[in-house]
Amino acid sequence: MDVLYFAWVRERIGLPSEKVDTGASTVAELVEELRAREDRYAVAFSDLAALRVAVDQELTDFDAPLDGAREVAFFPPMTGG
Amino acid sequence: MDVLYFAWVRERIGLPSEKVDTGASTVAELVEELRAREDRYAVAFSDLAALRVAVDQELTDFDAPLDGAREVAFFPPMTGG
Amino acid sequence: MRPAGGMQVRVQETAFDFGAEAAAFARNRTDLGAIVTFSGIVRDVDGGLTVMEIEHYPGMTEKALEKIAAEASTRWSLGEVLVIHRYGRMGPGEQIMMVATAARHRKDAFEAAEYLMDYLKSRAPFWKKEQTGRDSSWVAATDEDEDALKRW
Amino acid sequence: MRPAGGMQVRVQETAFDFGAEAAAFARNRTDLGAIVTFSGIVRDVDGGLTVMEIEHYPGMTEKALEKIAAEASTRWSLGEVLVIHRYGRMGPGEQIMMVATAARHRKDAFEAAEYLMDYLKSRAPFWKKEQTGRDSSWVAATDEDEDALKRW
Repeated sequence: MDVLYFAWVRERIGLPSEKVDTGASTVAELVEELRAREDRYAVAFSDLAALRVAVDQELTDFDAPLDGAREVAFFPPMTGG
Repeated sequence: MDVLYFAWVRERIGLPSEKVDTGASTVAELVEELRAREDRYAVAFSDLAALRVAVDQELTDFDAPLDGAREVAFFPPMTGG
Repeated sequence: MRPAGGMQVRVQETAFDFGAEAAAFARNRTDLGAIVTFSGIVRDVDGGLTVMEIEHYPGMTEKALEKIAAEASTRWSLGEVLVIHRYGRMGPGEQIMMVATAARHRKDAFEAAEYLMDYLKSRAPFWKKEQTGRDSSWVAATDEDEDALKRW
Repeated sequence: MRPAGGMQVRVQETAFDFGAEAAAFARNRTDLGAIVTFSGIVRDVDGGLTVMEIEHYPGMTEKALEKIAAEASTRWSLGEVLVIHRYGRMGPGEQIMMVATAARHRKDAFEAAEYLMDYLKSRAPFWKKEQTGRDSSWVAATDEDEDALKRW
């Protein structure tokens, strides 16, 4: 699965994207796995209220299931316009 | 005093403006004087609810006093934009 | 840069260049993040309109528009305001008028532009006459337009 | 003329010509009387901003904007909709984005433009970073922008 990071999430983790092998069945489970990896992940994911998530390029929430998902992206609240 | 007519008021009366000698103290009194003149005035002023008035280029109502007024204009509701 | 806020009202018979006006509006301001424009076009719903003729009240028109623009500047935090309104004859698709507002925040720019349009529609001395083939008729004011003023 | 209603979304790094876009928008339509544009400018309130950098999510950005524009076309009677949004680096005073709406009636054009802006602000994947001298910081989303969605 491709995991993408944008804005300060990307900067904290130090990567724009990476391939992740995961058995996580929800976004929240994937977050737990990532948090356990390294400090930089733990820091980036320390406050989920400050984060947004998209699964296969659709905004969703942290309870969303991951079955069949090809791409998960984490980023801060958007500031377009 | 200059009396001006716009849009269909101008067309019904047949004049864009005229000098009027009047002792009318309000717009309503001026309207009564004009109505009494000729049919075309009576027709143009038959329904005051369909008319608007400006005294010295400020929108006002038919009760407005005329003392010192130099210019009174009658016209239908405006349709700008 | 923050030049003093500008308010410009133009009443003219000649066509104006909407693109050029929109591009030039507030272009020397880097402190204003939000620009809204509205433009009104001669509309030909049924395909029969030949000419739209707009009559106005020279002298009063400018004063009325300036008063409306000044009131908008009082109610909202605006950096710049522009109102252009034509009179005379124009064909389907031609621009009748435009307003533009520039503000720091989009809410101010949007609300002020809507306010300008609502007042301009019903309180500035313009009257539209539509010619369709040989017939011509004055456009009637609508209750809807009068009601639009109530929200302000 | 009444061509089929058009919806256009463009996400690009290069600058766009706001005046030319505004002038060209819905110009082949004589059935639409009301055109509203909004443009967002890189704002430099304190005079210290050197660069604004906008990151986005290629692929998702276009989809999100098309979904917002399609939803606006469902809610209001619109003839044409245009959304242009830049990403990358830009300086103070440069245009970041624009939306334009064309409708028969001004209320539809205004409301749809405000809806597009409210959703685009908080639901399209763009992130702004401001550079002031040597410091740079991500622009924080505001409660106000999130609250703006509640009215729709």
